[in-house]
Amino acid sequence: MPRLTFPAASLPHSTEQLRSDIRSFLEAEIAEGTFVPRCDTWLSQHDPSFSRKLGAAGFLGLAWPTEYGGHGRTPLDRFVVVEELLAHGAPIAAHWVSDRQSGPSILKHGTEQAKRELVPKMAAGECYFSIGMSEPDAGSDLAAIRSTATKTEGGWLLNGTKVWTSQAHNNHYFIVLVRTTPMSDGGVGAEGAGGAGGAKHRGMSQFIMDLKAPGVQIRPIRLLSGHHHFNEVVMEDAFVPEHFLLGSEGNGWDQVIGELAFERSGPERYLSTFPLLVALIDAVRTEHGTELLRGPSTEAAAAIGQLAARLTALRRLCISVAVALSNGKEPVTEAAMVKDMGTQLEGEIGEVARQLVPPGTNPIFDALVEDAILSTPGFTLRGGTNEILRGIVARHLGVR
Amino acid sequence: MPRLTFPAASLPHSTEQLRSDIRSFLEAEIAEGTFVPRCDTWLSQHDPSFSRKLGAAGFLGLAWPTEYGGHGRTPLDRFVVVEELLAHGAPIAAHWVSDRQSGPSILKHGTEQAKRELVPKMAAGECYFSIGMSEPDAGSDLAAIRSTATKTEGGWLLNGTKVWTSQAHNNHYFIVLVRTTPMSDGGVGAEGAGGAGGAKHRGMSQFIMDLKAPGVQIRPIRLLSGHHHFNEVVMEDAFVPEHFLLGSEGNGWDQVIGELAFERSGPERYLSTFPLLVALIDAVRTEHGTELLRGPSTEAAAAIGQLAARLTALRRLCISVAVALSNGKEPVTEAAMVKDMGTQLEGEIGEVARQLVPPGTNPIFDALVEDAILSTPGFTLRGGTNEILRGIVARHLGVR
Amino acid sequence: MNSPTQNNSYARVADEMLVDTVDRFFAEHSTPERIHAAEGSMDRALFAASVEMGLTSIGVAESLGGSGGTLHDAAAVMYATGYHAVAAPVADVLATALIGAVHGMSPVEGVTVALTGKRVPWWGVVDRVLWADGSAAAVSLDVVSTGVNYAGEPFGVVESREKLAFADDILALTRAAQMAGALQRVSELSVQYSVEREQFGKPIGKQQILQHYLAQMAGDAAAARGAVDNAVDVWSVSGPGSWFTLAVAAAKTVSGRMVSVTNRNAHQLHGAIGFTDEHRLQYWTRRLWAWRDDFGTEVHWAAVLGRSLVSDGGRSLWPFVTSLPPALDSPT
Amino acid sequence: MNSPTQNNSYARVADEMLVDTVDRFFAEHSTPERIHAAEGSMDRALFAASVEMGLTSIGVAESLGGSGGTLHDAAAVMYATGYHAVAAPVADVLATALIGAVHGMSPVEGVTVALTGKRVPWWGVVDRVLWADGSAAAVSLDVVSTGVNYAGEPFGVVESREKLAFADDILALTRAAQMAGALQRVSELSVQYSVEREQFGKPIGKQQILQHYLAQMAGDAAAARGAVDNAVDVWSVSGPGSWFTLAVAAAKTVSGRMVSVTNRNAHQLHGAIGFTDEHRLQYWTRRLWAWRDDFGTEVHWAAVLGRSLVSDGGRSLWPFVTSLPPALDSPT
Repeated sequence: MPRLTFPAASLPHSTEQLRSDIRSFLEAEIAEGTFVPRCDTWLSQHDPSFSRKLGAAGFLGLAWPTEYGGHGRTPLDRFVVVEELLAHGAPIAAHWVSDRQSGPSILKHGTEQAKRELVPKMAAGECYFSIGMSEPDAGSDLAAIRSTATKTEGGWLLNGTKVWTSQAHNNHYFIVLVRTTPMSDGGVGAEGAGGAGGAKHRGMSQFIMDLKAPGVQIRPIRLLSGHHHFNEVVMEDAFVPEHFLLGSEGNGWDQVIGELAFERSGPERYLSTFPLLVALIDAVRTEHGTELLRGPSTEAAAAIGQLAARLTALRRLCISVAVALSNGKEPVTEAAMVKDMGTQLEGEIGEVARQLVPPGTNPIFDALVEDAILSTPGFTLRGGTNEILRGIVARHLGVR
Repeated sequence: MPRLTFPAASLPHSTEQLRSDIRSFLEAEIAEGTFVPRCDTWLSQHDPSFSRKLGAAGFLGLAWPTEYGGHGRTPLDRFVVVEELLAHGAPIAAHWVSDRQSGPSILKHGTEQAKRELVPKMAAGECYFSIGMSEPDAGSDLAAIRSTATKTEGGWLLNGTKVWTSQAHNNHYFIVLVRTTPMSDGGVGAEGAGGAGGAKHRGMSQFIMDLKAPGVQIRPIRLLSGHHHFNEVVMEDAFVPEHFLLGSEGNGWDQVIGELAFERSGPERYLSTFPLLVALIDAVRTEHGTELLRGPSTEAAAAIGQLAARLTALRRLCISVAVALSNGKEPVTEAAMVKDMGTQLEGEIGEVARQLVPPGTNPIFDALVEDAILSTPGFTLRGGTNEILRGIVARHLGVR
Repeated sequence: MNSPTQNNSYARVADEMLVDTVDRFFAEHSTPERIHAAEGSMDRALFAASVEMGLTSIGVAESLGGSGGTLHDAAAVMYATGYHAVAAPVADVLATALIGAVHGMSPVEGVTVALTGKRVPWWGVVDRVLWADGSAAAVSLDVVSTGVNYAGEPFGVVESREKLAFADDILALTRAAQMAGALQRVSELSVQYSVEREQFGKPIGKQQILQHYLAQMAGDAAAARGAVDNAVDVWSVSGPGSWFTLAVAAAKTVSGRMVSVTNRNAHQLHGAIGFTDEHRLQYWTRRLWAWRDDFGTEVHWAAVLGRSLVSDGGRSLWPFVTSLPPALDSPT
Repeated sequence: MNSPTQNNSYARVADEMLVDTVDRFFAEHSTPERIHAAEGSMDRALFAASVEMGLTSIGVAESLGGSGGTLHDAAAVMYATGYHAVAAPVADVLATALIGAVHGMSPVEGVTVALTGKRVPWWGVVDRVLWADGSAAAVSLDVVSTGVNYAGEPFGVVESREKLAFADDILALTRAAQMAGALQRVSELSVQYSVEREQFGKPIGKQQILQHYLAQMAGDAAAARGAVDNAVDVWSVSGPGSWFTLAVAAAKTVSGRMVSVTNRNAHQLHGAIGFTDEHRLQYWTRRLWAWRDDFGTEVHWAAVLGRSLVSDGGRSLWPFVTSLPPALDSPT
């Protein structure tokens, strides 16, 4: 019978000094007032000066080769730094995508020129990337994208519209997935939108596109919270030089799919509201005190305890996936499962918080709660909806 | 846009004296020790002497004509009596089915001889009925039943197996749905099991079968709780006299479907564990006292309060359905919705109870909790699974 | 607004013509564009027109200077402000008029709100405050801070003051009624989107899991409405009092509890587009998040009800449950 | 059972051969028929054979008279008793041996259980009791009452007595491990049934809503296992102590919380047949209901953890979370 497989795994002792270093760094920054811990900072808190500080302190590009400005450490070292950054609610949106996936992608698929030109700046926290995948009307069906690249002298001309491009208005580049062979070629039309075959996936390529290039227009997509993280990016004959083709022409789909397990399994899938849980514990402590008779009720203490307990269980599974990935395995189903459970948990924290500490008790706490609640719908949509994730698990279990 | 429609409705003042009467009756019986309030008594607590007492006191067959031993009152009068019986956890399984549906069914479809012979004894709480619908392998797909009736001198010979027949081992009769025209006739075979048409539903008839008749064998189906309420009933050339054909030959399916809204909308769909909620309140009271500082925590009080609040909301919807039914309407979707929400609520009560009062605190309370938890899986299966009910609602909303 | 029935009369449904009129009025004026434009403040034109129609004093006897009509009429207006996401304090001012009426006071002109604690909704647009001593003076409160709620509606925080009796109950019921309306609307928007939106070649509503979300939303909206109607029935039968308080507790609890699941599933079903400020869904979901917090959360009110039951013992539960809805002379 | 690793050694996984052997052993002997026959008592033959194999003292050093092996081996045995619904106190007696070993005591023969409070599991078949003073005398307790739990396993209620240190923790962890095993099995039984059972002409597993139930069950079982393994890691790294207690609290909380949804969805998916005593599903679901109550409910243990965090303040949360699982010399 097919099962989920989460081999027993822990982080190596070799990460502990690094954890201690980044933790001290963050505590010092908080003490100095560089930032106030917030929720969901990997999407929302874009702070180039903080990213540069991290880069200067050697906390970015950890697993990248030293010859490109990286630190030659392991993906698990990066895991430790990332979870510390998330847990402390640090403003990390600027370098987030470049550090998580664009850097590794360029190192893996990029031309030597692209690597030399970009990666050292990314590791320094000076060069930021966005993701150019989704398109209007394509929704969850990525195979339906319509943007194109056509050859021109010395490079490519890109046309089309990308949506949900986070921080495009603040970042330098995005890696954009487009068609280099039109959709109608090669008999694809015959299979149509409902076709089950992989034909629609052929003929896609990835490019590194300068977001400031002529022909690139960026328009905000504001969220219901009023926040502006996401953008629509319209490309009209926007030029990409030849050396910014990422990987082989036509291989874009496979490159993108390969990134997904990495994208889904990270600690950002259960730590988005962690700073609120920390604040909740302090708020309950302030309200009820800690003495036995005046302490929180059994029910209130249990509400906090169960969240903490589930976090520890999820973290173990998340580490198991991270170790598997770093060993070259592809735990796609397990990554989907962790993301499903993790995003539900991080959404629950906001609900528990407002139930235990009535709104109006503490304005600063209220603001954290509101931010969490307004952000929560995004947790279970971004990076594959939870319905899709459960479908992936069901398929693995053999019922779909 | 299609909506659920629950017109504003209350019970009439005319029911209030009756409520007061049955409540006094029940309180006196509890005081005398006739019964101890239990959960899920309409399925599990078969007590002929109590049913006869109720009959003698005029609380059964309330809405039936006086000429057949009934009391000529309204279905809403019956609603009041039934909810009082359920809320007080009285042992009502003996007469439950006869009072809820067999009596009305016989009065509507039965021969005069059947009415004269059976209904007065049913109203007196002396004659008990079971339901003979489900069959092995038919599951939720009632159209797949295989039992048959064939004509013989003076009546019919029935063959086949019925399952989930509650209290058949204790009751006198069951109303059984069988095929009077074989499944293969009339081109049904062509449509097959997957056919969408109504052909499979044709040729069914209902009979009143004496459960003590020769050729009827009753075997227990024990539940995981160890309880024996359900049975398998095997009929081998079991004879039913002509006058116990219920309704017209071939009309059985329509008759059965007509009963469903009645079966699904009653207060037994949210009150099965009500006696436990009463006990929970007392247990919390005993444990925490009532003084402000020693009283239950906000969270514990809220856990109780939200159950009570939802009960009041559900009761209103349930009354709305009951009033609509008594006005001759067929609120099939609304009845399904109430049953879905009600059965979830009655299942939650057991969980909340064990969370607020730790097991081991009070053995009598523990026994009530255990009974509720072991019974709970049945709540959302019997009378149409909640998945089927939500499908009914979705169809009504136009998405299915 | 000459309803034949009197305030606190024994009517159990709102006037059909009124319901229809209000529905059409808000449908016309409370458009996504105007809701959007009112963020951070209010739709002054819509408020003025509502006052003009008499909506802000429905259920207050004409002898007191109100519009007449029943409490069920008033609740129907509140429900409609939720169903249409009205970006103006129509329900709050109406509630304040009803609170005043309980104490024999006539409605006051303008945006007049009753004090119930530290947080004053609509602070930025409030003209007058209804005081515990019965006076309704122009605003002269010291504001500790101001802000906007989840829905972008302004509020102010003031030093806590003495409240008018039943102000809490009536305002909590008001929010419960608004939530019931909004829950119904979110349910309907979700059904509509599920029918219209196609993915992988078929309407998303064909997915069984989304069908279950939709069924649950529809049921939860109906339950919220039922709990509100129970409380309005009690108010109308016996006036404010401890029975009313517990019925309000049930109403605010039920409505408030439904918000988390309905909002979650509605947003899940709408996908990324419903998470943007350009989609109308959020005019309702954000109001639901705001309203469940106003005038006591669902936890607060559930605890009020729970404490009362624990204090009175298990035997008090069934009489409470069967007191809702109160019996009627003949079924409607 | 000559495992090369020692008790409390720094091993993070159970011996593969042991796991495989135990799995095949229980699969052969813990059959539905024998589970059924043992109701109200125990499967004596299975218990005797388990003792014979040394399963009831795994993780206790050979120098103390145990079977040797690691704590991870011991936890694997506990997990297997849950996965196979073993109708005998193998896990309880093993836990008692481990509790004794913490206090330097050798395992005692027969069914020996440690006192941890009022309720003594397996009362009807207990030979000896491990006392707080370290002695393990034949049973001579005054029994207040006896009964059977959800799973039909006997228990007795005694006057509360002094406990051995860490008995609570080790027994709670034992139940958590058993629950993790049972949750996994319920998940697998549900997948199997969903593939095999047809309704309306296709396997019920084709229904999206049931697919979601199955995905959730699989994930919950994995999370329960993860929380248990975290606690076993801590035990093995640092022995019993306050860190261990909190890790156990997390494990019993996570496992216990999963029971309600897994049992509900498994029964829902199996339909009426799974609700009968003839279907094997209930051998696991009833044990899950029993085990989540034993040695402290998930609410009790969550409150233990929550109180500790509140007492130490919000800053204590992250160090606690990152202490689980403890770091390792090299990743496995």
